[in-house]
Amino acid sequence: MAVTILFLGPLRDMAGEAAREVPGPLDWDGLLAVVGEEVAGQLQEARVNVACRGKVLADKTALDAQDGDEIALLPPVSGG
Amino acid sequence: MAVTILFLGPLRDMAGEAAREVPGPLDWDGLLAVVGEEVAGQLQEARVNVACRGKVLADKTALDAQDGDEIALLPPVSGG
Amino acid sequence: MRDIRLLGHAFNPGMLIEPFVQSNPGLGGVCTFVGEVRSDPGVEALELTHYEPLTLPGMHELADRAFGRFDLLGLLMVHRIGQLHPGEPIVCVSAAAKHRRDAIDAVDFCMDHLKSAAWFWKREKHPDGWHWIEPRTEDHADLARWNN
Amino acid sequence: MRDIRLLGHAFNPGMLIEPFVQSNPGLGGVCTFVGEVRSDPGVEALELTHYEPLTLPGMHELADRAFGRFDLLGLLMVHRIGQLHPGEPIVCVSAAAKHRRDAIDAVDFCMDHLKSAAWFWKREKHPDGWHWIEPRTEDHADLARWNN
Repeated sequence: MAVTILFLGPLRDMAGEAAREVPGPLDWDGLLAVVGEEVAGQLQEARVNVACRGKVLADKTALDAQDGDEIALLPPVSGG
Repeated sequence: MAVTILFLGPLRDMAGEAAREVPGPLDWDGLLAVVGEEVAGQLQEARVNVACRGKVLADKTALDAQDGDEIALLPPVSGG
Repeated sequence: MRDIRLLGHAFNPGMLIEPFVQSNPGLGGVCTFVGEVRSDPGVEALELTHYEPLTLPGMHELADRAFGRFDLLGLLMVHRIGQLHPGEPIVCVSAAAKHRRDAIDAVDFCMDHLKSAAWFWKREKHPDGWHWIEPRTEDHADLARWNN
Repeated sequence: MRDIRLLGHAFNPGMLIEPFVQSNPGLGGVCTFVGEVRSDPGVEALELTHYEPLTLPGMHELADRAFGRFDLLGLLMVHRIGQLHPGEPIVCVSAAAKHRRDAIDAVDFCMDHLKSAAWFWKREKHPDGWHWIEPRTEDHADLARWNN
């Protein structure tokens, strides 16, 4: 068991992969440390959201992911 | 040859007929005199328009219809 | 592509919209409004009369204004006349544009004007006979939105 | 009648809209918007990715808000995912209501929210490779219209 981090949209290109598994638990500082400098820079922007267990976090810095959880990194959308 | 007066929409029921032919020329006072009291009352309301020769008159009291012309009396619309 | 028609017989909006969309290559969006005769209790039929020398030219003028005001590729505007039954389409307006805002706003604009400023008169057949329909106050308020 | 779908394959909007209209008896009007992949020079394909645990629930929440805000009989909201080619429909929103204003406004509302607040990411294939599409400033301005 581990925490799965999904890189959505343009963050996938930046990370060089669609997903990564890291050992849990994982908090905000832990997340910034494992995603690489460029993605970590994006994560610190207000327009980039983080979802955990299928819910967008109102305060992403309160991230508290356990083994088995899926974290999704959500850049600004361009749908429709 | 004569002037044809068309009664559109609810004015047709009020006039009791769809059209009437009257001798030309016909001006505003002449029109009010031939259409009957009830229709004449309606014509004096701003929301009722008059067309002559296929054009809505900007000033209906300036009506100047000649023999062969068609006058249309246009009550408020309810289309769409 | 402009397609403006008065129809004296029932029509299927899909049969008009599909060729309309095909005839506007390069579009980004199409907005369509179809108005139908509502199945209101007691309403057996609806009759739409018009004044032919004004109606179709008026719809063309409205189309000119829509093309002047919005960035459109195409405009379809079809209006029934004659006697209709509940569930039948009365009016169909479809606008094709590069961007959705122009398509949606053009349909909104044309519908508001067709409702209040086009030369149609409606009457409904109830069990006790025919009744003329008066213009609704909301329709005039809707129209006033475009006066700027 | 509510019909919310994500589709991974090409679709014909008419094939969805006709049964949708039939399934909302008593309607007075139906407004429909269909967005297509524009044939912009150099664009060979478009790819839409999404985050499945958020996308469909998000579209259902948007439908809830539309039903809460407008007097609707039915709402159809269909969005493509995957790879699309110019001319293919991306999105189709159709609203059935008693009165036209609710139908038109509901489509406008849903489109503005799907454009800016739904979990889709777009990239375009140009001759030199794939390019991500940034959100447009107009889309955010369009969305802000509903914050009252």
